[in-house]
Amino acid sequence: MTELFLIFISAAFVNNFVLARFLGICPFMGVSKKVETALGMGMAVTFVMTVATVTTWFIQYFILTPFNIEYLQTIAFILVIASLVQLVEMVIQKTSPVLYQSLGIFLPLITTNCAVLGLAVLSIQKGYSFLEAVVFAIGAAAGFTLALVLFAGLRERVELSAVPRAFQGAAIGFVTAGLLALAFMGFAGLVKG
Amino acid sequence: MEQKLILSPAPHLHGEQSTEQIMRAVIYALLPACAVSIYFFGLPALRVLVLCTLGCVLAEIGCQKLMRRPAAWRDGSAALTGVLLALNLPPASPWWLALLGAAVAIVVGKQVYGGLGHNPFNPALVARVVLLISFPVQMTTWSAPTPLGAGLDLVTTATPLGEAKNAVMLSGRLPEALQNSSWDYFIGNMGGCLGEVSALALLLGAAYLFWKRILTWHIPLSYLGSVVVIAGIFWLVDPSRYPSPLFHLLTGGLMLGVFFMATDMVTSPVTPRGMLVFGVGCGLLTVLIRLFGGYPEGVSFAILLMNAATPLIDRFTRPRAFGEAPARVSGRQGAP
Amino acid sequence: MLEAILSIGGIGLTAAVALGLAAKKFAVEVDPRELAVLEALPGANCGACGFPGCGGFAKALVEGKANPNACTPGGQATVERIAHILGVAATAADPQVAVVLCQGDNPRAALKYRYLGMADCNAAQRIAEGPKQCPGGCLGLGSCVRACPFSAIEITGEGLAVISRELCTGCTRCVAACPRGVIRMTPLAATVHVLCNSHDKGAQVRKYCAVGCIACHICAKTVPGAYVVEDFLARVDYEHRDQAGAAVEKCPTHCIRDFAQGYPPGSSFAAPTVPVAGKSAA
Amino acid sequence: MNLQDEFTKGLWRDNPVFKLLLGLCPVLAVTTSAENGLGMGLATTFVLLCSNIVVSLLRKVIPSKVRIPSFIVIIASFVTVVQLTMEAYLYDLHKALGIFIPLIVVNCLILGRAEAFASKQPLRGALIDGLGMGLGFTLALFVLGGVREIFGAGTLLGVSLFGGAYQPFLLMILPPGAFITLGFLLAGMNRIESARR
Amino acid sequence: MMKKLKTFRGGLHPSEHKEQTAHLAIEDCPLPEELVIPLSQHIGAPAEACVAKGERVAKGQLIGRARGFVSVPVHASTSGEVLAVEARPHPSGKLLPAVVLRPDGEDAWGEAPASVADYRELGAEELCERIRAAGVVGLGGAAFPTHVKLSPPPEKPIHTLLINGVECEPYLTADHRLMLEETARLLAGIDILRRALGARRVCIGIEANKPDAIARLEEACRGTDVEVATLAVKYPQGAEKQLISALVGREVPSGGLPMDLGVVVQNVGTAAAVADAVLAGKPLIERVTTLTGSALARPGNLRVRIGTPLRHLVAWRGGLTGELAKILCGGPMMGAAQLSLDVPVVRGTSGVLLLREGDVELRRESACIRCGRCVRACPSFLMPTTIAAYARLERFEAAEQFRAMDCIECGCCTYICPAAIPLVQAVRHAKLAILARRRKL
Repeated sequence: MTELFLIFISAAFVNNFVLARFLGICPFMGVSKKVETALGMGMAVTFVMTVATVTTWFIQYFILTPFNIEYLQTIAFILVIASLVQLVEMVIQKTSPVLYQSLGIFLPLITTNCAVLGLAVLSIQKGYSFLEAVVFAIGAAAGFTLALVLFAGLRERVELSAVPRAFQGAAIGFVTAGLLALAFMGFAGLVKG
Repeated sequence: MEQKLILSPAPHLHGEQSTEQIMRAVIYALLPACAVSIYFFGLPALRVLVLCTLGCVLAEIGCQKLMRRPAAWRDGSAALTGVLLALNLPPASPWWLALLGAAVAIVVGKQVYGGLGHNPFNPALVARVVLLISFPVQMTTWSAPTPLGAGLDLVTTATPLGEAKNAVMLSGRLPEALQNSSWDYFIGNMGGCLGEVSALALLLGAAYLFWKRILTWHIPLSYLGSVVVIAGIFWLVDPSRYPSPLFHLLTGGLMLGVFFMATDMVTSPVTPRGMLVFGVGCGLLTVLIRLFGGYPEGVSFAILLMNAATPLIDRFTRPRAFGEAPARVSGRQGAP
Repeated sequence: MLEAILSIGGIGLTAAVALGLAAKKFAVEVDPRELAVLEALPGANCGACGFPGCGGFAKALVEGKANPNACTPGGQATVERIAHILGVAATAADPQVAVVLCQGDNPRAALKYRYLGMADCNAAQRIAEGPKQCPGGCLGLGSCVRACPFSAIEITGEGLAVISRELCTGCTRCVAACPRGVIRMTPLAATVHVLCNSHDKGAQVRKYCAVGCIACHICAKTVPGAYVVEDFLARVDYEHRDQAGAAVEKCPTHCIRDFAQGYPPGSSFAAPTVPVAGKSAA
Repeated sequence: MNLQDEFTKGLWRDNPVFKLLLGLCPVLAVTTSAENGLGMGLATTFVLLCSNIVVSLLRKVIPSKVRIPSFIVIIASFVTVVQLTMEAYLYDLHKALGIFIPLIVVNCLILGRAEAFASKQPLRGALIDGLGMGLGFTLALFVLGGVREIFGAGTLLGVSLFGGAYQPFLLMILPPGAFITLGFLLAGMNRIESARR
Repeated sequence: MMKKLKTFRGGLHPSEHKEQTAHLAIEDCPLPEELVIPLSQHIGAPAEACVAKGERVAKGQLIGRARGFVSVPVHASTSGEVLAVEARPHPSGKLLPAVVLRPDGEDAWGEAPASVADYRELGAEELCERIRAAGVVGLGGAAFPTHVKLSPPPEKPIHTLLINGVECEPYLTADHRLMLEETARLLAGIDILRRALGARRVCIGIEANKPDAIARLEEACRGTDVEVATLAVKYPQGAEKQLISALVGREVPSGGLPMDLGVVVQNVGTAAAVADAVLAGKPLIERVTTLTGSALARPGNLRVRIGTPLRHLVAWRGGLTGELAKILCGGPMMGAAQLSLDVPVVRGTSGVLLLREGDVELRRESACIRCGRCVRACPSFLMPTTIAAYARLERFEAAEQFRAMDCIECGCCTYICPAAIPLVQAVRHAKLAILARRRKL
């Protein structure tokens, strides 16, 4: 139990996917202009990350490892994730327009989100058990969402500021992300390793 | 030609306190703490104070020149950042550390956002944390306090928090002696950053700010309260491992953080309810980082993290407007 | 090797079949324009536009909630393609640009009072109808600058709005933003304009503005047909814009300007090359 | 279209990192030193070039409905090639770049170029575009890595620059430094750009 | 220990500046050379002129007909000749149609005003009609037609009548003097209003800084069921919703009206005007106003004919004492700056302030330091700085979501702002844009 809790804390705060591991930077910079959108994206990412980790875990341990073709991991994973996301999107779009508006529209963006693939690869690399992998995924997604929403709030505020012309746009976004990462360094050492 | 009449929108009367006056008052409020640090650490402390303040003001002027914006250093905010930064540095800081800190505070912490009022993070804390993670050795070399001592004392010591953390890590127990020096901690007879040492001097300054109505009770009370409660819970669980709330209150940068950094108006929420949330969050994070984190002191990180959350806190603590039906508040909050 | 091919092929096949079935079963009607726009987008799904992926952006574009130029990876080519699909391109035979019909900056036009307040023309206009004595003159507080999505407007150091003829796309937002109606849409090909918006009588205009139109009719007499004087204000009849240039030198208050010769004083915009080549092709 | 233009646009005008802001994860993650940046940049360039070529060649064969998955498979194959090659011959670099090598597959720069350019252009254009964009990407990574290494470690490509007395500014090679440095580089670019205009 | 005074949440206490005029009895201002009587002196449709140039009119004669329900007629303030019906400077800052009148000096009523033997015999509708015909509007400053407030829809019965004697605006003392000097007329007006509404509870709210007026009214109300409530000295205690909050303890719903709570608020000056209208049949042709400020030689509380140009008032009070920098109509917190002394006193002119350069705030605005003072001071519990920031960026939907429309424009936020940001102006900017957009939809 403690072990799982520590995995969660580590993935969410200490080694935050965006701010410490640099995974998922594109959506982090792109979908953080408004807090509402950021929240929707966060939920969608949480969903996809969990599903993708589960699926790829099975692919790894039931197909790749038995057949000794771990070197095809990248191709297999991206294929599975991409199809999975597209499948989920289609289903949601048809079955629940409400859910689609709040969650589904973010799905295409997630296909090429390196956080999802990165997470799948990392949880294999770390040799996590199935349960650990799931907790790892949820923790990572929670950390991603937290960083994204905090960042969106900051950006909404920065948008009201008199930022010098040269820094307007992406530049001030990166500086702000840097300062957020700086603050997150305070979590260092909460979990060893 | 006769002078034209002035037409402006209502109201045509204004309160007395201006931004400059607020900044000046906060600097005055920090003077007792500066004095105590010079008393205990001598000329090196004075040197750090002067370098940081000058560095900040010069960096501010430079940035404004570069951006071709009107010079606004006279509003006193840069000088205030300088003093706060100095109070967050060890007395033995080398000259380049102080100047680099000043530059980071003003350039990265403040001017890239457009200057006073626009920075989401407290500039002095940004600089302190940047220095702390970049130069861990210089930032944790503490001089021993020598009242009215002359010159730089080469005797180094540890901060009570650092000592506590080390002891717990090595032996799993707190040293007895640490808990029994409250009076020394209160007046500032311990190792630490310039402004971390004397709770008394800081309280004096805070009292002045309360009297001037610059501080409101919300953040200080909720911050201190949550530190006492959370630290208290741990202490009650295992007093041999977790220090008492009083120890938490009097050591490290807590007093400085509570009254002068967390209450920085620019980077904390504007709504009273938001301020309470902010204070409680700071308290919680401070204790957690102190007890379980990699750094012995968590005040700077806690405040920075809560700075990051400030825009969200403001959004979700928007007061219920006059006559607004209570049920509708939560559903219709925030910007699109 | 065989296992590799089989398993990857298997995964691919499963995925393809599932997707194919899903596409049939869960098909959703989509606006054809949305599909066309989606086609035109780079498809990187990078999110730089602030919308959830290219699909979200395409939807927003079709609904008119987004600007085509929000797509950074696409570059100018994409913007043009989208504009073409959405039909917002300057398809008119006679492209228009906005012009500020005023030259009365602070040294030239008198103030009515000292204004202290929000730097916004609409806000200032509500206080005794604006701080300028001229009822139609540019207030120079930048409401049009903020309204312009293309950064085509600047306020000179002396407080006069000037619109770049190259950057202006003719979207008319500044016209709607100006409380004094001093910005007008004019044909891009017309470079000569009477830069005044005061309908006061000549004698009155002289009192408050050094470069206002005093309705002396000299322009109309110099080039009959190219100028119309109505309500004490001359304006160029853009049907006959080609001849209007002849009167520029004749105007006693110098309120007729040929933009081909440069922008009003104080502007940082370089003198335009006129008519801007290729502009109408966009 | 002018081929020279196609090539140089990736270096400055449409630089994938500084202008298009594409593929940022590796840009920030691996640029702790100039060498890592260079290695990552070249690996990406290789994949980009190869996938551009293949996509361009197959552009008439692949049905548009399944083009994205097909592109991904093509890219993933080349990534696997790079991954295995590096593991075999450049083990240290492979270790330093870590997870970001497989992640080249989801670098939106590559998919973006395939979709926006290569799938609509004949081979020659796609090749030049891939090369230009790839080198622009490499250049950006090298610059960012260089700056971070110089200040953060006092060295460039492992060569000590300031002598022993230099106190390395560790921030620069830590995660926050990556963001902040990129932010300042972008601001610098904007400044140069606006000065030119 | 003093009893805690009733009040509302938020607000502040600006320096009062009332000592110059608080002790000065009301004086009658002589007739000017020329009266400029605007046809729009109230909220609602402007009146329509019904006299022509050259016509002779008697005092109290109808010169502008009301147009529609939310509108009131305009009357001649004295007898004389109509010089013109044309656009003239108006306190709103615009040129608006006005009847220009040259007094003949006789100041003669047309038909002698019809007095009523006993108003208690008249029905509510009859009372209301007399008040409307006399052109009575709210004299506190907003100038909302009184008869409209007296005609609530049947499903919203009125049980409480609040009389606003707060006068929380700095400098102004006209209501204060009126309460002291014309207590009987005031109470008669209150009784009429109460009958017209059928209100059970009547309460007069007065700020604690007018102890003499409180004592006088308590004395006069002894034995009746009219309450006199002492309120804390705090601005904007006199704002309608804040007064209700203090005296009734309930908040008027957002977007609603006091009548939603069964409450009507009337100013003391209005009550006095109602008494004139019903008891003496006199239309609203004069009002009490405070003329004060550092640039004026002899400040005072004056009874002024509607339409008297400020220039005449100033001349009569001994002229200016220094260079005039700002002219205000109304109080300094909500009043409007004027372009010249040519504007006339209108029904809503509760005071006229003439300020010298040294007394005018000239601070340039600087960036918001997010001190939160505006949030704490706002009596509508808004976040003025946030709304203003959005307003500047023209993000009006966001401003609306932060409830810009609930702003009462009292000016507390701007008063307290250390950065001298024109917050109210920005919020108002947003409000007008939101309204414009709502109209479009």
